Amino acid sequence: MSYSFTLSRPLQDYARTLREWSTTECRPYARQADEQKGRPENWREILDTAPIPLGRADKPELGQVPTFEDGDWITKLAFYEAINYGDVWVHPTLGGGIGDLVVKALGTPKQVAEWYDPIQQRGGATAFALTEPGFGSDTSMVATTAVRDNDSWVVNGSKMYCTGGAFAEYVVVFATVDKELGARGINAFVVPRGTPGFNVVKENEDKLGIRSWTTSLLEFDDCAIPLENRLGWDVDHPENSVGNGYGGALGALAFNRPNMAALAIGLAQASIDVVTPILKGQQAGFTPQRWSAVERDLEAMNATLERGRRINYLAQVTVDRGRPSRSLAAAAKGFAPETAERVIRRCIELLGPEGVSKELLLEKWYRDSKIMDIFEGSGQVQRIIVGRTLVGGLAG
Amino acid sequence: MSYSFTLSRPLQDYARTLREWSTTECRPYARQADEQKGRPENWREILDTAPIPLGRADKPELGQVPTFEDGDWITKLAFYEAINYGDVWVHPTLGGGIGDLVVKALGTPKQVAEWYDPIQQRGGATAFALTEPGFGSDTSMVATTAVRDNDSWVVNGSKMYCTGGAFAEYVVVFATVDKELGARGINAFVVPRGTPGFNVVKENEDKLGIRSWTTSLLEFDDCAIPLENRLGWDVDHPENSVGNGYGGALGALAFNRPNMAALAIGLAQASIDVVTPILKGQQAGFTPQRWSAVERDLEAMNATLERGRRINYLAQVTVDRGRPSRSLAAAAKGFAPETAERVIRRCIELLGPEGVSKELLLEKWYRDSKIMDIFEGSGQVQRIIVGRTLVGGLAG
Amino acid sequence: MIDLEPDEEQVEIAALARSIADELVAPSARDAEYAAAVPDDVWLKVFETGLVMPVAEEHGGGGVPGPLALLAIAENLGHGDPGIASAALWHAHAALLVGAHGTAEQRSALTRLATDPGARSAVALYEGFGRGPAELATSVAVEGDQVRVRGRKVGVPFAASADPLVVVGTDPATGAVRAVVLPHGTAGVTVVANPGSLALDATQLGAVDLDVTVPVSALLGGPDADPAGLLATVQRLRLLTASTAVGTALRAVEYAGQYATGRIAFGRPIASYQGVSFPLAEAMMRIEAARAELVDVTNAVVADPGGDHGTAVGQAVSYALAVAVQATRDGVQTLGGHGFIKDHPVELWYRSAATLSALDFDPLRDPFQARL
Amino acid sequence: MIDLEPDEEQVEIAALARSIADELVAPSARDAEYAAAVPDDVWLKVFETGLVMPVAEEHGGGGVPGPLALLAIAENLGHGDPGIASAALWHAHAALLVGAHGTAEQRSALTRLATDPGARSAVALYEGFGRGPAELATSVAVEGDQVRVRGRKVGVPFAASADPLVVVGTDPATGAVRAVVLPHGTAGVTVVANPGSLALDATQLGAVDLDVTVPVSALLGGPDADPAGLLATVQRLRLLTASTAVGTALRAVEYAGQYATGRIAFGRPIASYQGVSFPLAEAMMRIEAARAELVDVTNAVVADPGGDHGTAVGQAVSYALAVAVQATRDGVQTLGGHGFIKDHPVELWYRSAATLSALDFDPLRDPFQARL
Repeated sequence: MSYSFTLSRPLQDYARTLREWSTTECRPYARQADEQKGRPENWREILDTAPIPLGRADKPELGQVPTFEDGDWITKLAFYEAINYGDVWVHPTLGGGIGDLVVKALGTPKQVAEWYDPIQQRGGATAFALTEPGFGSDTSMVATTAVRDNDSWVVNGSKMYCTGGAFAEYVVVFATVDKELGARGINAFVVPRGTPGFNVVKENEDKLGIRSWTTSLLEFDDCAIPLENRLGWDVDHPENSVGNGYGGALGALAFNRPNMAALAIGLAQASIDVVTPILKGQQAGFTPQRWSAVERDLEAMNATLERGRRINYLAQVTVDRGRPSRSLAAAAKGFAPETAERVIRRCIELLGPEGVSKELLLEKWYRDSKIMDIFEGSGQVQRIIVGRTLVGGLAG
Repeated sequence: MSYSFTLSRPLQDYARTLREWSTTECRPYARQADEQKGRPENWREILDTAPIPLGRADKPELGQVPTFEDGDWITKLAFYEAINYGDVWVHPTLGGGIGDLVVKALGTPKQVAEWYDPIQQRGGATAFALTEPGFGSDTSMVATTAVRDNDSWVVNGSKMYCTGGAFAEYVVVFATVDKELGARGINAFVVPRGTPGFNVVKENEDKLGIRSWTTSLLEFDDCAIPLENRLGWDVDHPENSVGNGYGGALGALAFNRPNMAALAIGLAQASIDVVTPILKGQQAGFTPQRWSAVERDLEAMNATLERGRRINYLAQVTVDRGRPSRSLAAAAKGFAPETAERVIRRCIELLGPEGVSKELLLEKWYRDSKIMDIFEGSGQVQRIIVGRTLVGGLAG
Repeated sequence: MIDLEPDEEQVEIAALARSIADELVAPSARDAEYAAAVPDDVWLKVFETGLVMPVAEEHGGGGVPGPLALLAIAENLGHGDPGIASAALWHAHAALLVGAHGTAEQRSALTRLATDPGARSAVALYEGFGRGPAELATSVAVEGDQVRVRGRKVGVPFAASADPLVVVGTDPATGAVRAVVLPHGTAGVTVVANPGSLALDATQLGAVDLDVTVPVSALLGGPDADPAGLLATVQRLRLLTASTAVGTALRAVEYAGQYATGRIAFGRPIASYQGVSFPLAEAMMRIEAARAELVDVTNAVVADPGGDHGTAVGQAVSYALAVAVQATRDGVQTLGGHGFIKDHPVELWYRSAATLSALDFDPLRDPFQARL
Repeated sequence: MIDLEPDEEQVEIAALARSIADELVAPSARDAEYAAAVPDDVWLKVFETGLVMPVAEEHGGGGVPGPLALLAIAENLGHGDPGIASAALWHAHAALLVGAHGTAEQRSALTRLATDPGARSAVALYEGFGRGPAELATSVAVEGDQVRVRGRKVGVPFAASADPLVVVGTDPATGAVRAVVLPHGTAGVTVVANPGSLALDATQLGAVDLDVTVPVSALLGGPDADPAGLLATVQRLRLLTASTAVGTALRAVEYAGQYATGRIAFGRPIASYQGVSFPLAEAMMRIEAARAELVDVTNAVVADPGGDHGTAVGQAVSYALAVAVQATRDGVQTLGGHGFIKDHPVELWYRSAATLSALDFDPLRDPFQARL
């Protein structure tokens, strides 16, 4: 078939194994992770039970996610959905954060050698701080400042939703060196933990869901860092500077959007698969008309998740082929997360009060799923991007 | 009951009689009116069969719509729904247009005496021309100009959707005397039929629906009218001018919006009432599960029309009480027309290909109904107005 | 005739409820959730207003507000906090049922509820499966001078402590609605422990398994109670709960609108984007529609308690809850990342509306549809 | 494995179909509607492309495009005009069925269809009532060496003129799908006159009452025809019609987007209002989803013709048509008053999508819901 939405058999097998493992070995810790607001303490041991390589940052020797002929970005979609199917706590434990990836993307060769390569070799946690209390989707509004004071950059400002910020070796902090320059004034700075003035206001924010994801509220109070910590900027040889790279770096993040949509699909599919057998066991309690309506709902929910998967595939195939489509990525992110919310809520409603009880994970997944239509560009932002294919820059 | 959505018995009886009459006597002409793009030639005779007073402009001696304790604006809602239940052709035949009402609203006493009073006494058709090809909802964009040339105003421009414009004795034309002034420069001018330069480009526009409503495309080409035809402006005694009154006049039109919502409800209820017995007769053709779904759809559609009626009542009670709410009027217009479209379409779908056939009126009502979410402020405009109750002037 | 002016009682009671909601209930919402109980001082103050203990004066209460006043109380308390509002109202429901349909002896027991702020009573109504009150599977069977009650109730407030627990079921002999008034500790009442819920923890929801045999005097209104009247009141309880959700929805939309006027993105307050303001405007329209429907259907039930209002009540409840779910969702969405953290109450309203929606859900009336 | 690159045939055929659609079909849309027939010269030119007469070369045709190429043809012609596209495609459907499942004798009759542009054939498939092809009530009963066909078909293209008319039904003895090939003028075929429809008049839709007895040789594929294969092809016909609607939806959204960039209101192009651009963006997302679903389900049907694809096809068709209905509606709404007059084609697409939606509608898969 020259035009097919069917995953290769090896990738199907990998994804199924991953899904079954995350369900069997990881899901039992889901409630605890939610209540304790962190990954289980024995997360390493849990991950060790995986029968397939997961691409763990903490144990690279266990192997990376295999390569499949479907393509790397398609593989990511299958991976994200399957691992999140168990629970949301699992996936963030695999990586050490993305601060080092930002260094790789924005840094000079020297900076990459200093902050990226070691993390690759020995592992380690890094973080990335962009969002502030004063803005979300409009990243040009960065209000955190970095002011040069002789041999230092002095950073001042607040950052929220900084994943792993409280524990990371260093946080890559986006700050403006000149507000007049707007987005062009925004630069990334490596701020090591322990730097005076780097304060963890809240180790883990109090959130509706994804409570096991440690997102920190940070404050930088006259936090002075060396000049060479400004990414992409060579203090001694300015001609070697690679520029702030800000736009491109954030642009590349756009292609992570379908992965986030896949997370949402994983939770929603898990919800359907949890309630379906329960409902079937309770069929006798429904009138025939209502049972028919229940069956129709289940059918419709499965069908709509399939739609979300297909848009994801359409989007990520373009990345694998080197012609990435921002609008398809946006369509993918615009479609599945909102749909997943509805699916999970409907699963809850079909079960009635049993559905909202903490006996089951549905209520947790309902809380977890809400962020997926918000982070990495809200549903509204995605619709702006998709709208541009029709009306150009007027969409906004 | 001190808080009740139930019409008084007399108004219920009046509305039921009106609905039955419009169904029995008027609906049989619906297809013809659509095809011939005009009211039936024997419309006067048809109206003569009404067992209740309709408030006809052509025969005021037959009586006005009675007064009910529910209030005049509530009465209008019941009236519009019931008369449109038969078909859309009926209601516009009752009035002679609204040009004279604009004269009443905007004119000086002398102008009212000249152009309003005679119409009241002897009847006659008048029209109102605001919309232009270049704008719809944004009435501040009036591009038709009126330039003073000695003893005349010289009007130039195009007007569309001018109901009865081709036949009216005069058309009240909105034109700007000074574009720099924006909305404040817009004035209304009485342009009598036969004035040189007043051209009927298209007697009745080719429309998706409401084809029996004669809406004309007009052109004014150096059309010179006397100075005293500018409403609200006293050429001899400027101190007696009452101002252009433009904003207020259009503001008052806002309270007609629930009436238009009632028209939409009338069509949608007629559609449900037409398909329900047909479907019941065909019940044996459906599987029990599908029949249950059909019944559910019918129940849901009736319920949603009831919701539309209640918002209409909420809105118009405020007018009857002298504290008119623009936002409730907008909510009413924002709710029912879009809902009515959906209801009529679903009625068609439930019948299948029989539903789209011209054997029935459903396909016509589907076409007719579309304008109701467009004219007198589109659904989007209504949402802007409702939004203002939450976010003030930022909604826009 | 159409008359949409609330009467003096409704206006006054609504205003009182709103002021209690704003000044007392709303500020205590988080505390009530963390404690899984309404704080004693808050309960006491709400109790003292008399708004949520509809007991006649002869039994020590402040009188029973009219049906529309009760709707207004539910909505306005829900505007403050759906958790505290539900706890207070669901306690009141038992008193409403007993006051309206109880025997003289049963009614005299209301004095305790009316005078002891420590009392907690509840009605065990819901069973899931989309069942309306006329379809309840819990059987209330008169066997000689005994009544046997068997079944499973879910979403029961104060499941472990309610005294009395009024259980609604149907008489297997006639199919008619019946209720029994069970004191706390009645043998055969088994509470299924609930580790907590998505929201409304202050109501202490739980499931209750029943296999109870009690004297016939426990039958609400006695063996000759009018089932139609009882059914009508039970339907009103559903409408009252839906009204709470409407109040919460309104609050969420107001809060989001307020936030949107101050929050800047891409150079403008986000309220100036129609992608932000339209969903809120849509919610306002639907809230008006939902509130009007609750009023209208309540009037219909009151005017003709013997009529069949199952469809109308089902539609009204289903619509109001769906509107609340969507409105509170759009409330969170408007705040974006801020909506997802507990610094703002929108996430609580989001959870609460979904919880209320799950209590009284009928798959026939609200089919799943992904957004088109 | 996932491979979303169309092959050369698909790309070329899609491009050809799009260019025909843009240059020939779209400009003739109004003429076709007024005449209630595709103008002869347009039909001839479309016919000459070979796109819509899928007949093997041995029978004088240009070959049968692959399943996905056919989907692309349907979508792209629908992008031009749904009326002309449907007329051409529904004529082609008879050839598809006969070519895939006919006896040698039946297939040899395709030469006429492949070479005579004046020929009109059709498949009588739909019956209303939400029935899928496996549930058809029209009976095709083999009685000795005769076949008796009884039933009522609705939404039959070229109802009065189709030659042949391929009637799809089920065998009352086995419940399996069967079809018969009826030449024009077969006794017992009664066409119910249709005074016209909401749209698609060029397809000359009508109802047909059947009480026909013909020799067993009229059975498509003969008495031993494989019902599973036939069912699979019939399912694909439904998907092709849905694909036409997706093409129309896309065109409507593109047209509305274009209009919105030029139209000014309140000082700005209306495209800059999210209340205008979001519904169009939403439509684009859903169109992507619908198209992908049609492709995926077509692949599944082709890969396993014996499988049960009723649910998947039903979902795909229902979703695509619902998306088209909403997208074309939003197209009209974007143009406002201009969308309501015939100076612009959006009103035609609005009517056409609703008409297609009514042909193949299942109340179980697309429950009514007022907007929330």
